[in-house]
Amino acid sequence: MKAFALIIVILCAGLLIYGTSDFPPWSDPESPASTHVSPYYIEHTIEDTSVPNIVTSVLADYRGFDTMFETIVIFTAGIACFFLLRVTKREDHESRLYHHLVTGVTLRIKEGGKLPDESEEFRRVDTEWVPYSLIIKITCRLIVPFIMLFALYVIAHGHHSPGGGFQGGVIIGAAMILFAISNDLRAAILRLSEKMATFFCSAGVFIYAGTGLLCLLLGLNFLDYGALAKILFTDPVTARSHGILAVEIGVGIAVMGVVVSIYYNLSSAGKHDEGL
Amino acid sequence: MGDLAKEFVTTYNYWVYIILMMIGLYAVMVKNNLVKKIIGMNIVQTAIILFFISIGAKRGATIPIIAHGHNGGEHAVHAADYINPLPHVLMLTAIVVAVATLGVALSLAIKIYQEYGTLEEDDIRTQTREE
Amino acid sequence: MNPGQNDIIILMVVAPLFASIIVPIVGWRAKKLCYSLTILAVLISLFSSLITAKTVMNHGPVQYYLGGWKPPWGIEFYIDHLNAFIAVVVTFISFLGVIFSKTNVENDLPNKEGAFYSLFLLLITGLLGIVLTGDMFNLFVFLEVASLSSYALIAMGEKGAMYASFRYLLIGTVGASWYMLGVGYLYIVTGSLNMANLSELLPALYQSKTILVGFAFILFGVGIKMALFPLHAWLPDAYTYAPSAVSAMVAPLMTKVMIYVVIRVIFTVFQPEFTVDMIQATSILSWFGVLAILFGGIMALSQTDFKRMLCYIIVGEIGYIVGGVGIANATALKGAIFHILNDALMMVCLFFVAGMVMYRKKGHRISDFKGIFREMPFAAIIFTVGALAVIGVPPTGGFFSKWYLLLGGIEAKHWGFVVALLISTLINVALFARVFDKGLYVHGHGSDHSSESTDHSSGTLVQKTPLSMWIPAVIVILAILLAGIFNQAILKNIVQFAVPSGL
Amino acid sequence: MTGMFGIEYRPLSAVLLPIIVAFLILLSNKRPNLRESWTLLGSVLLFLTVSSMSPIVLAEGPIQWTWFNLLPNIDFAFNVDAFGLVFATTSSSLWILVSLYSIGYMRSLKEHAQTRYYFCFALALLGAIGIALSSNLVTMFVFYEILTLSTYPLVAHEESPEAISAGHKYLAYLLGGGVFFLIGILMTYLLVGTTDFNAHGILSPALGPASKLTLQVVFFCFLLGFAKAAWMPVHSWLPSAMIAPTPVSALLHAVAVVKAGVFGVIRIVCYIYGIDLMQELGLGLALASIAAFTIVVANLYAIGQDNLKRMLAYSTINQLSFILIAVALLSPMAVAGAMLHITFHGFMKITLFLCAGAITAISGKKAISEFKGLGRAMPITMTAFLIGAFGMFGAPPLAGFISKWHVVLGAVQSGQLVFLTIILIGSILDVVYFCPVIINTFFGKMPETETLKGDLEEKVEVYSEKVERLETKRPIYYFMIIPLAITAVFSIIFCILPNTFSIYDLVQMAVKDIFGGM
Repeated sequence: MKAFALIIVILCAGLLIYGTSDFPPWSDPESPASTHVSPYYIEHTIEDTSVPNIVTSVLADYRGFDTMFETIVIFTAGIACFFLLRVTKREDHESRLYHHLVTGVTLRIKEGGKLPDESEEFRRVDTEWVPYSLIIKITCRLIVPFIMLFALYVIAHGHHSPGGGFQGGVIIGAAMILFAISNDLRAAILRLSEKMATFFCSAGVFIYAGTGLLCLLLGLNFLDYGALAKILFTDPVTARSHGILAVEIGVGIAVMGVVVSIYYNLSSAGKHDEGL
Repeated sequence: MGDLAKEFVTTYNYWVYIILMMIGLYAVMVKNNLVKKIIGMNIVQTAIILFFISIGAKRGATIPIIAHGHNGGEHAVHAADYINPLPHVLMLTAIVVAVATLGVALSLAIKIYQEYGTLEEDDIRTQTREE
Repeated sequence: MNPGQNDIIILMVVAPLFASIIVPIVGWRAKKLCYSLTILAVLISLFSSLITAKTVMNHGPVQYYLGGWKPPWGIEFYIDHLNAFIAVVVTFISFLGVIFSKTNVENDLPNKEGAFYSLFLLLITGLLGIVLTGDMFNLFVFLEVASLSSYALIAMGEKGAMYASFRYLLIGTVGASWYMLGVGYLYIVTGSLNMANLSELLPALYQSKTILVGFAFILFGVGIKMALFPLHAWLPDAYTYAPSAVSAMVAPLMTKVMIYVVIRVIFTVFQPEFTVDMIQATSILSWFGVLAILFGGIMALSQTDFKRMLCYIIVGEIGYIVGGVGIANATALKGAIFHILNDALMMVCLFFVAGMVMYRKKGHRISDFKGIFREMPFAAIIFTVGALAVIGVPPTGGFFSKWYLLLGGIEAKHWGFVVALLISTLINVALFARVFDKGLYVHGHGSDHSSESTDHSSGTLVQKTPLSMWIPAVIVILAILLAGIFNQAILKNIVQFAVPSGL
Repeated sequence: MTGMFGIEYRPLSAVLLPIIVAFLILLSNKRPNLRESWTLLGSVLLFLTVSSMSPIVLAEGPIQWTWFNLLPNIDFAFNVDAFGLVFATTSSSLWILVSLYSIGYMRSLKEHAQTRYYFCFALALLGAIGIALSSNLVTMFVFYEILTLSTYPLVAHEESPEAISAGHKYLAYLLGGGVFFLIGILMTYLLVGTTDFNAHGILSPALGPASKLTLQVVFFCFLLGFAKAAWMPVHSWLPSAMIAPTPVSALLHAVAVVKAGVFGVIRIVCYIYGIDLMQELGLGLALASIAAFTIVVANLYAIGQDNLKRMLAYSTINQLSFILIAVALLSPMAVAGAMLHITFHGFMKITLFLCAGAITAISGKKAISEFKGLGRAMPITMTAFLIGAFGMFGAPPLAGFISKWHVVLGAVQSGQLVFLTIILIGSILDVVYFCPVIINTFFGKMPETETLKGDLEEKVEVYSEKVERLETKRPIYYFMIIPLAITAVFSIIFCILPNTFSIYDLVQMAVKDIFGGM
């Protein structure tokens, strides 16, 4: 098997290297890739969309349809993880740890044992629980809002600097994950429930696709943000810019929701009780 | 031989990505542990991302964000001044796809672990064969 | 053309897309609604595809600029006779598949209806996107949407499905990566991603090694996805263990759509003078088709599981179509394109039967088919029609596509393909005779021959198979027969024009 | 004639009738009496429909009816010509008798799955009628496959391992042949762009572009395609298929299936290749040689058989090749003889099979050596058997005489004395293998233990354990005897009045079309 794999790998590599021999030299300004389609984007981005960040304008406008489905890909992954992992039937065959807040005693409930009532006195803790370092907990709690704020900046400023919906969304998601790691999964779920996360997934994609549909309803092609000019009372170019912002926000929300949802499912193997 | 050397100099970065990709491919095919396979798969995807990004490179050009933002009408924008943005856009998509695939792959790995109690491929194979 | 006129095209993709977003949320409150919403969305898609096909038939190819950007810069949907036809096939089969899925989901995947239908719709969206798009990279994105959802759907099947799906995921991802790599190779020397634009730029570069390698890797990648022998290893496991509703839909469609991509790449993106004359890719492909036919047939013979047998039949059927594409003359290509329809129909039909038997007998081994002609006469009739179509007995559609394939093979003097087709016909007879025997002959030697009474018990059992299973099955057998009887109407109006003009 | 309603729809109704009957049978599977009434009603109606067409055809020429377009230049169409009517009349008339007989046979043996049996039977008839009436090769192919597939469950009816393996063999040979048939059709289509039957052949224009060899190979593809004609060496499905219930063997292996094969060969020889082209390519000689070989070998096989049905199977093979050899002689008289023999042999052979079935159903015997004294026990049956056997030989005043006489004349006409000799030898051998049966039944003495006296009541004593069953079987017994008596009578009538059912006129007309006047 190994030898066979090696042969295949070497053959592929040989073929690929053979193909490189007719490549234009690296970073050649005259190469077809740099001269055929891309100059149009560079030269027209301002007059078409009034967005100086060409990557953003290509991503969200010229090739906005691609990006919409990119969001769908990530949405699919979120739903797929939920579909694969989520345990909907509770199987109470594992022991659990509970913390009695009043006395500070930690109780171990054996498999199948009676669970304490839902009250303020008991709090569930992870079975492989190690006391959290207070420093980490507090620090993380402090920086999470700032991370999120930065993420909003990244989303909103995608027109002018590197950034955009994906990056911003991931940063918000990462902030939630940081919170979940530094506390525990249940704490995170208390703040952003599973349904909420799923709702964010759908809502984000809905904003994107909905913007597209709105353009369609306003009489232009799907995702042709120029149509938004009619309801934004601006010229089509500015409308494009706003359209891009709208879809970036949608992307951000969707990515955030998906990242959090995938984390919830992966870290607890779908049980949503004990995470990392 | 001279040709080969010249070719190497002009296209060596592509060769690097090819080697990287082959490492990933080899891991996917040969490694026994499913997580290692997933890592191999990711290496393949990353290698392709590198490949596309290097297509975008352009000598003497800068990042594709037009300076002096909205005054673009006054300053003529020359395509030669900015690198090719298209591969970057494509690779944003590819990265997202890679992440999505990774997520699904890991979920599957977890489920497989729950089902078979192992992530070693030959153990799984023996278990399936015994049934 | 005024911009609003073709809006109906985009509905084909957008309807299932929106439904897939809404369904998981709706699933929290009203599980029943998911099913209806899904059907509604696919129905809209189906109508949209039919209207589009009609437009294409009347006015020729249709373009739809997404975001209003003209092709080399923006993404377009380019719909000619070929993809209008395939789109109708996809929406039609999906529609049936969705109706069929009801019982399967309710019984086997409780509390996950929302996610299931969402993924199902995403799969349909992805497949339709692949068919409609005119952009090489956009195709990759759609491919990933379709693949990711199919990985998840397949994994929720029986024991063994997880591992099968995992392998599919690895191999499929490598395949998709190779496709993307090939696109990159084309991009680096042309600078374009649009199919129509590429086909204008490429002829000047036909001598380039890069183009050759790019072409090869696109074919490898798509070959993996469509399970062309010898890259088929993932298919049998994945489709055997998948839930019956999923395999009934993924198995007929995924591979067919990938074959569409091959046809596109070989005959539209590249021109026949490159693929057929210069590098002879098609003649190599046709021999792979021959191997696939023979291999699929032989492997199918050795299976004891019905679904797995069907999977190997699919491998063989892919060989038919690829062989037809490889022969690359108008007749064979007509047959190949028409066979995409027929094969999708007959496979969906047989997987429906597998689903029905699974539902009643909790298994899909050939031995589980014992006595189905008595116990499930209805499923037996559907099985018979499906089997006859696979064997290629007139007046089912299967015969006519085979007719064109054979005719094309003889015209091209490709005797290997002709012989393989004929052998595979015989193998198919043997395959289905086995199942047929199990289903029909339950008495055996020495058992009582006074079983006239068992004839009477069949009536009451029919009701047990739920309506949601047998309605699509009836539609599909009617479709198989109609596709055969009205094959000239289909061929003359649409398939004929789908054949690239260079042949 | 246009005033008469629906002449052009009669071919369609002839084809639709069996389908309707088949579904009525399926629907009434819980009520045996109703089910069998459908069968009988359908068969009678079918016969009336078919025979009503012959005066029209004789008076005005073929009735054409196109349904829809199948492929470019190929329609799903029927063309009722004289030759097709010969075959259609034969099969539809015999369906009535065999249906009657089936009721008796199946009920007396209390066979299982009778609904399936009658259903498949109706479908098989659909195949046979369709083959007879179809106007081109593709339409014919459709019905050819229907015939093959619908008879498969009939062959394997017993569901024992042997029966199923016989069924598999049957399928393998016939569908394997079907594949070659398909190649033949494809090649024909490629060469001349049409597959419509034409009394002068359609392939002759292809002689220029295609080499002689191609056309010869295509002919052998067709020949292999008609494995139903059971020429050697593709005959071996036929003896194995004899495991089927006797009515099945009777109709399918004396009439529908094998005659469809022979019918197909004649269609190919006369209507696709045409007499002139056959002569030019030397294919007549080749076909005749194959047939001659088959006649000799099949006769030798038949002599060695002890199982009556197997012997009849070899006799069928022999007679089929007799028809083939007659066609291969390519002379008007011989072709006329071949066409006549399709009908006449059908009636005679079915008599023999029905007798064999009656013997088995009533006495439980299958081997010829056990038949001693049966002649006195079952006089009607054995007399009918005698008639059939002599008809095979071609003795006057039996139907076989007429057809054999034509063929012999034809052989003389075309000067093929070698084949004439073989035909004669074959006929003589026919007597040889029937001798043991005749001697055993009429001159042999029944073994001491069994004293059948020819009366049904006394038979009851012998099979005392079956008393009750036989009591109820009495009317059923007549269901079996009457059909075989009728066919035996017809075997005689056909000699005296060859134009019964206008068969002779139809044959004359067909031959006139092919040869352009005798």
